[in-house]
Amino acid sequence: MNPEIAIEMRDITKTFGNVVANNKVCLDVFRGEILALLGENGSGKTTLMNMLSGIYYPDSGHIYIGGQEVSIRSPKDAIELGIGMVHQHFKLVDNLTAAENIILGLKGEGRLNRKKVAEEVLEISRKYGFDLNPNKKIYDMSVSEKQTVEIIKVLYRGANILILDEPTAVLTVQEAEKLFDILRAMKQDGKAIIIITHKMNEVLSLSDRVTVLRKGETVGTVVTKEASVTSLTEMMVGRAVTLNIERPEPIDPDPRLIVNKISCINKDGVKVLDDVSFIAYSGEILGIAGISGSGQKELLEGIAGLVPLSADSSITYYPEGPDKPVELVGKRPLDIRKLGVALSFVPEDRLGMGLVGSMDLADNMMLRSYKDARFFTDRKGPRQLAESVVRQLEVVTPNITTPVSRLSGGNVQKVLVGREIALAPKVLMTAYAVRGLDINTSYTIYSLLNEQKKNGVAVIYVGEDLDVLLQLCDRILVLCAGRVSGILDARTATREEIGLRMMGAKEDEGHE
Amino acid sequence: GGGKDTPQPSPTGSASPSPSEPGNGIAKEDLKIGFVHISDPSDKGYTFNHDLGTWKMVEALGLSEDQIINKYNVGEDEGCATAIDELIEAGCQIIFATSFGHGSYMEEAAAANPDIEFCHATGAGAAASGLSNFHNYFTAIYEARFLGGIAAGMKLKELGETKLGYVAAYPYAEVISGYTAFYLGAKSVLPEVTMDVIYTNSWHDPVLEARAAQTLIDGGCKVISQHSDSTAPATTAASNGVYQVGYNADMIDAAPTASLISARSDWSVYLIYAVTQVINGEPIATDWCAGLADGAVFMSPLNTDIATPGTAEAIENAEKNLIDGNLHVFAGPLTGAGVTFSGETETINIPEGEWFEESKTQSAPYWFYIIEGINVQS
Amino acid sequence: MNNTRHEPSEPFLRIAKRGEMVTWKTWAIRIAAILLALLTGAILLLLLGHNPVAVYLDMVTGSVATKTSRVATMKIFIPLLGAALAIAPAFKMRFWNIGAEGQILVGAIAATYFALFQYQNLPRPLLLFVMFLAAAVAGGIWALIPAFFKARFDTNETLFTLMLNYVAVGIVKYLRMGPWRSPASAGFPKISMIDQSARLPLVFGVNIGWILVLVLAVLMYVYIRHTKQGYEISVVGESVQTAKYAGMNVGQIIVRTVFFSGAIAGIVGFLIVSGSAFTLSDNTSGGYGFTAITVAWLAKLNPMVMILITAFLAILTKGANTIQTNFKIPASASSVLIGLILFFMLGCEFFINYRLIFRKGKKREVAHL
Amino acid sequence: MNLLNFFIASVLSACPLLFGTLGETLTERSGNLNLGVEGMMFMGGIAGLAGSYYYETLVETPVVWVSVLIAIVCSFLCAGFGALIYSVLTITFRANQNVTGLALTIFGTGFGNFFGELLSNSAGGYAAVGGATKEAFNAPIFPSLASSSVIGKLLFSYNFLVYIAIALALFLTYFINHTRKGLNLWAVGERHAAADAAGINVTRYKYLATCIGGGITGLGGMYIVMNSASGVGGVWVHNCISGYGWLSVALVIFAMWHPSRAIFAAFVFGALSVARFYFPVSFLPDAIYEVVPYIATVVVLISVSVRSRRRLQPPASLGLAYFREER
Ligand SMILES: Nc1ncnc2c1ncn2[C@@H]1O[C@H](COP(=O)(O)OP(=O)(O)OP(=O)(O)O)[C@@H](O)[C@H]1O
Ligand SMILES: Nc1ncnc2c1ncn2[C@@H]1O[C@H](COP(=O)(O)OP(=O)(O)OP(=O)(O)O)[C@@H](O)[C@H]1O
Ligand SMILES: [Mg+2]
Ligand SMILES: [Mg+2]
Repeated sequence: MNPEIAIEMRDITKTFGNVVANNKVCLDVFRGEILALLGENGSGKTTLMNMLSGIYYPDSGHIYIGGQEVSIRSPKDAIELGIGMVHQHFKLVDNLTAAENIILGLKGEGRLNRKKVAEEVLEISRKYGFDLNPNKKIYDMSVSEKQTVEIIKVLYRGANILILDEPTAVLTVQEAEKLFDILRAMKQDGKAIIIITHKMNEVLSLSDRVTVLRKGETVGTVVTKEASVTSLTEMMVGRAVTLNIERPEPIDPDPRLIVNKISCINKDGVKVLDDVSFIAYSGEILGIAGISGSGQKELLEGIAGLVPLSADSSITYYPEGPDKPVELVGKRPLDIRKLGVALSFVPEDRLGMGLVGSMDLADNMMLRSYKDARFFTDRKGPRQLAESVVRQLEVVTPNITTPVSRLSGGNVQKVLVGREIALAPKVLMTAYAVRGLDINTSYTIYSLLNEQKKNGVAVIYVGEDLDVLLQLCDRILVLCAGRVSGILDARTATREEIGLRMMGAKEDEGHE
Repeated sequence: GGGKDTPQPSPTGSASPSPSEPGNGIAKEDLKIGFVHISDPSDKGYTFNHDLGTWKMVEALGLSEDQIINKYNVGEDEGCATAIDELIEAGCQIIFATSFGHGSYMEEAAAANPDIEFCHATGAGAAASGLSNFHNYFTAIYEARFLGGIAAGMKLKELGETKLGYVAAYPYAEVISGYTAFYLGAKSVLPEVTMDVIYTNSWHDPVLEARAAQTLIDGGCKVISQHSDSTAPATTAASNGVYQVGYNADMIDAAPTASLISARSDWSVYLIYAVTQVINGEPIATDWCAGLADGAVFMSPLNTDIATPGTAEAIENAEKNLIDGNLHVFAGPLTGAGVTFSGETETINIPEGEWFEESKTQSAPYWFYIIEGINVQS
Repeated sequence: MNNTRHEPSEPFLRIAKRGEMVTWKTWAIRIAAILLALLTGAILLLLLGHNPVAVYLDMVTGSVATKTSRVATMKIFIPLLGAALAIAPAFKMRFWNIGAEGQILVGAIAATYFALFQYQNLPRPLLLFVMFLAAAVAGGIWALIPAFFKARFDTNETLFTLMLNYVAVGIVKYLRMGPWRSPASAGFPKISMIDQSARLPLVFGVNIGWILVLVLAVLMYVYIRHTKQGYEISVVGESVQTAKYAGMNVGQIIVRTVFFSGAIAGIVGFLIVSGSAFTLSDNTSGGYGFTAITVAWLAKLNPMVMILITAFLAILTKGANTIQTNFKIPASASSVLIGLILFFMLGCEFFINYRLIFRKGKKREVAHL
Repeated sequence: MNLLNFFIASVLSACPLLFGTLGETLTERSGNLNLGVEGMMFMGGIAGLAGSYYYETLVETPVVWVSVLIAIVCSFLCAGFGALIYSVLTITFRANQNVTGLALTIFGTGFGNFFGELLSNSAGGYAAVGGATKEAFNAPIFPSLASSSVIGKLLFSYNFLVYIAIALALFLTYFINHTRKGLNLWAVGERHAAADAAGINVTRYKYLATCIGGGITGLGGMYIVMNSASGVGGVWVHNCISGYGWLSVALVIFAMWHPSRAIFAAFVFGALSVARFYFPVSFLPDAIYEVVPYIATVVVLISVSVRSRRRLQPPASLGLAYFREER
């Protein structure tokens, strides 16, 4: 037995009904190492990790921790074995504070000394360089704060095997960097870390080795130093793929949407959009960059009529050409959509909005089209659409009558994005369209967006990855704390410049 | 005597003008008798008591048990029509229904099945219906309540108190007649007695009955009685150290330190009468009511451990006088007022030496006046 | 210590989700569950000193063998199915309407009003139609009260509707003891029987309500499955967020659906008054509003399955009633029996959706070594 | 005097509701919505009576406190058994909670009445517990304090169960808010998956909370059977529980899932339910007076939701079944 080995998984098989999620999967992790787990959406990564953390129980196979065969029957067993997992969908109790969540389920004196617990939590978060208010309720927290709580929860339990399932999917670049520093420190501590991510740059910069899954089976493990984006992608997909984003020149760009001085105050009375103005042209992709929570969501929702805008705002929309303007502010969301303004918003909580988890793919497709029916619904159209989305985006699902909630995180996303793009709109707004998508699918989405662009659609693309924004978009609008801090030509702009504007370190006086 | 000037069927039930055709009787062995009960004997109250009468009748007439078909737990709703239909289908020649609310369904069945006799307890619709096979029956339970009142009055006197309490179901004649009789019984031995009455608006709601009883006791009532089905008033009395007079069942088991005596009906008297009439092919009275004289009402054993000495004798004496006609329950002087069915207030003033004839014009009671000394809440 | 705990011992018993089960198997399991329940009931009956076979046979014959019993069973079937159908759209929307009892009563009050006081003024078909309409509107409006607050303030509807049941009973009591007390009842607080002309006509010996509820079941099936509004109901039920995102007017959908639900409950009230009870009383709703919840859930809100389950429960209820008479089994014992059967029916769904995996013998030996 | 009596009567009739509410609060805190309270109260009621009754008939010289203790234990266990059936069906078998609760109500009501009748029949009339036992369930436990002054009467005129109920409410408040196990329970009710991932044995917590909660509601049933001021006084009466279980379910929401608020909620309901006896209003028909508590609940419900606050929400996973492998 190798004394350094932390985890060995041998021939692990797990099925859900007729779906074989893992088929004789093998995986090893050593102490003091970061292993990246890579695979297309639905390839079984989360499933495999869930078996380590006691959420699922394998149908067959063996798991060895520190060289000893174990049976992990529940998360409790996993915790006792020193395994901690930060799940893709956080497992936190909204109504409790950070500290309460962290000590949940732990032994200790029967009486709960909240003050003492908070201090302990504070101490451990300082030790690892986190910034956390232990008395803050989860429902008041941002995504990254929640993730911090999850990580501290794991550390507090003294885990020496740490599993993170797509931890950076919803983090800003800066937040992700901070996280990686912490992970590297933990690695130095001798902990074994498994990280699932779809972002190749992260895989390459962070991990020591990479294990690749495809369709529920192990393809192999490689040392990161010897791997490249192309080689890994090829392993994942099983064939050579080209990873190029094309950027055709816009054809006959006309102003489609003139956004003039829109402002928005949210429920808590905070001004989340402040005097935002810009023009979106047909046949063009307008990128929107910004630290998450800078007003992207409100901007898109404001245009879509989902949140109220201040009275002096105006959004002029030219569906047919310059002579037929329509004012969108004050219109109902439905009317706006009927005019051809489509919003595809991939929320942080994928199933919370946009899709109905317990409904099948076809019925979810209907969410957009059902209004066109007079009284009886037509299921034929949605069914065809579902089929085509499944085909085009390679959604991993047994069939189109499977409830969406059963799909893997990335596949849920594909269903959503696929449906929105299929609306053939005049303005297509997408937010975080590739969040949680594997690299192959991400590129499919990019080319779908380009296709829309070619058809003369004005595309508004809110993204997180600056490199993608720079490669895909024609212009990039940078938001900072609800204000426009610049609108740049994507062909000439640099990462650095965008970064500075995002942080508010640089700002144009007047724009356009 | 007092009373109203209306055709007077004899209280013991000799037939009124045009009851069912005196046809051929039915052989005893061929007889099938149906019962529609509002609950089942486990209520240990009204249905229990009526059921006792059934079995007493079976024994008295030498019938066999399987000639009786009981429909238990039949509500005052469409279930009643079903139950009656099923009894008809099963071949019953005579059907009894025990609850007031069964009456309207029974009346409709009677109209549709002229060959079958229908007898309805507590109801008052038979005469008005004009149907010869639809009958009402009830007992002169007010006589027994009067006797119960004597036990209560003597107890109060012994305690040096003057206030009675009464848990009553609904504000209508059957109930009002009952508590007035009870009050008058007490008054006959304790002239200065007064009585508080609280309605529960339900025949059977133990907790409500207990609360009503508790309220009465809190209000200073030292002896209470009830026209409601459960023993809750009795046990409430017991835990407050006051006394109680029961109804429908001997409640001494439930509250040995409080329950003095109970007023009860013996329904077998009527059942034997009615079934015998059918056997003989004789008509059944449209309205039937009988009391102490015929044994249709009686007192349960006196709780001698707690009753005031002399109570047994006083009751026995009064009973004799009631039977002999020397004593009348609703005897003057009495003044009071009641609200008629049509909503007008009607007063009554019975002078000394006269009396009101209860249950004479119809089997169900019709005394609905609240007399002086009785204090109805709300 | 810790080591022994983590010996590679598979849990003795664990549960895993099944794939789709073929239909005949699911029904086999359900039937097996009912048989098991009857078996358990049989033990109870044996303890009571009865022959279970005889009792069960009597339950069946007592509910379907004769015309009267069939009619009686139908009298249970009609309102029960109606109430289950009433509940369906609301439940589909996750609006926990446990106030069907109250809505039935209020519908019954409205229908009774016309039956008692307007029957002379209207020709029979019109009278019946007015009663029907009034009941539907009244039931709907009664349900609107909690719906409005739900839509506006997200007020908890479970409790709200439950409370309104008591209020509806209070209103009936008030009418019964006060303004509507029958002049013919010698002062007894009871409402008169309604006029013949206000009663539903019979078809095959049963009031026409049975046709109405069956048609309603089909309509409801189509409504929930194949209409725009049905789809909206499902989405709102699953996720209000998503519904808003899809541009649905959630408040309006809630109000509309609950009104609809209440209106059907109100119609049930009309069917009871005009079809079988012929009068109004505190228990006109007869617990159907509650039992219907059981029906609706066991049927997974599928109106076609509801017909089956309602029929089963109606037979069971009527049968229980019959054995009370024939075997002197008290009503309480019948409730115990019905409770048991429900327990088994509820439990069996588990075996349709999940499978149990016992630890394999071989593994176990390994664990012992 | 009237006011004082009214207050006392209110407390006495609030007590069974308090037990019911506390038991159901504990249950719902674990995410289980058990609508079978009515049934469990019936089960607790009959078992308590039967336990006491048999003890007193079988033992030659029954000791009062033993009889009382047996009543408590039996009612707790029997109602807890009802809750166990519910737990097996909803927790292990993942059956729908609403329907299972309704079925439990049907079953428990039948169970109580059925065994009540058997018991009465075997007793040849009424199966009543002895006078001393009745006394124990009714008499103030601090008679000297109770008779001293108005305040004394206000505070000390109650039987021991009233104090137990209040102590239980305070204890549960402490348990939920200030202990680790309470926090864990809270988490289970809020989000099964989160609690599970934190290493809490969700199944065990749900079983325990539901069964103990059921047991506590059973004590409410026993109170109704044993007490006489707001119950039936130590004897089985057909259908005696009627409605109390449902009211308790309602009160849980009224109390917003907080045991300490339950004291107040139960008291208000108790007061409203006896008010018509102590303060008759001549122009208000009884039937309408009787519905005042229900209307009051509705009003409270609306006002609470209008100023909707985060802490006043039901446990977030109330009514949901949990299967770890389910997505
Ligand atoms: N609880 C479950 N029930 C049914 N099917 C499941 C369940 N969990 C996973 N699956 C199926 O197993 C397969 C693998 O899913 P898994 O979540 O492991 O994918 P993944 O590799 O994590 O994908 P992603 O990158 O999209 O998160 C998918 O087809 C999914 O639908
Ligand atoms: N003590 C009684 N005196 C006279 N009639 C009675 C008595 N008890 C019951 N009845 C008859 O039975 C009917 C009501 O009986 P019961 O108390 O069983 O039903 P309920 O209280 O109306 O029913 P529920 O408890 O289901 O509401 C009355 O209409 C009445 O005619
Ligand atoms: Mg995943
Ligand atoms: Mg998430």
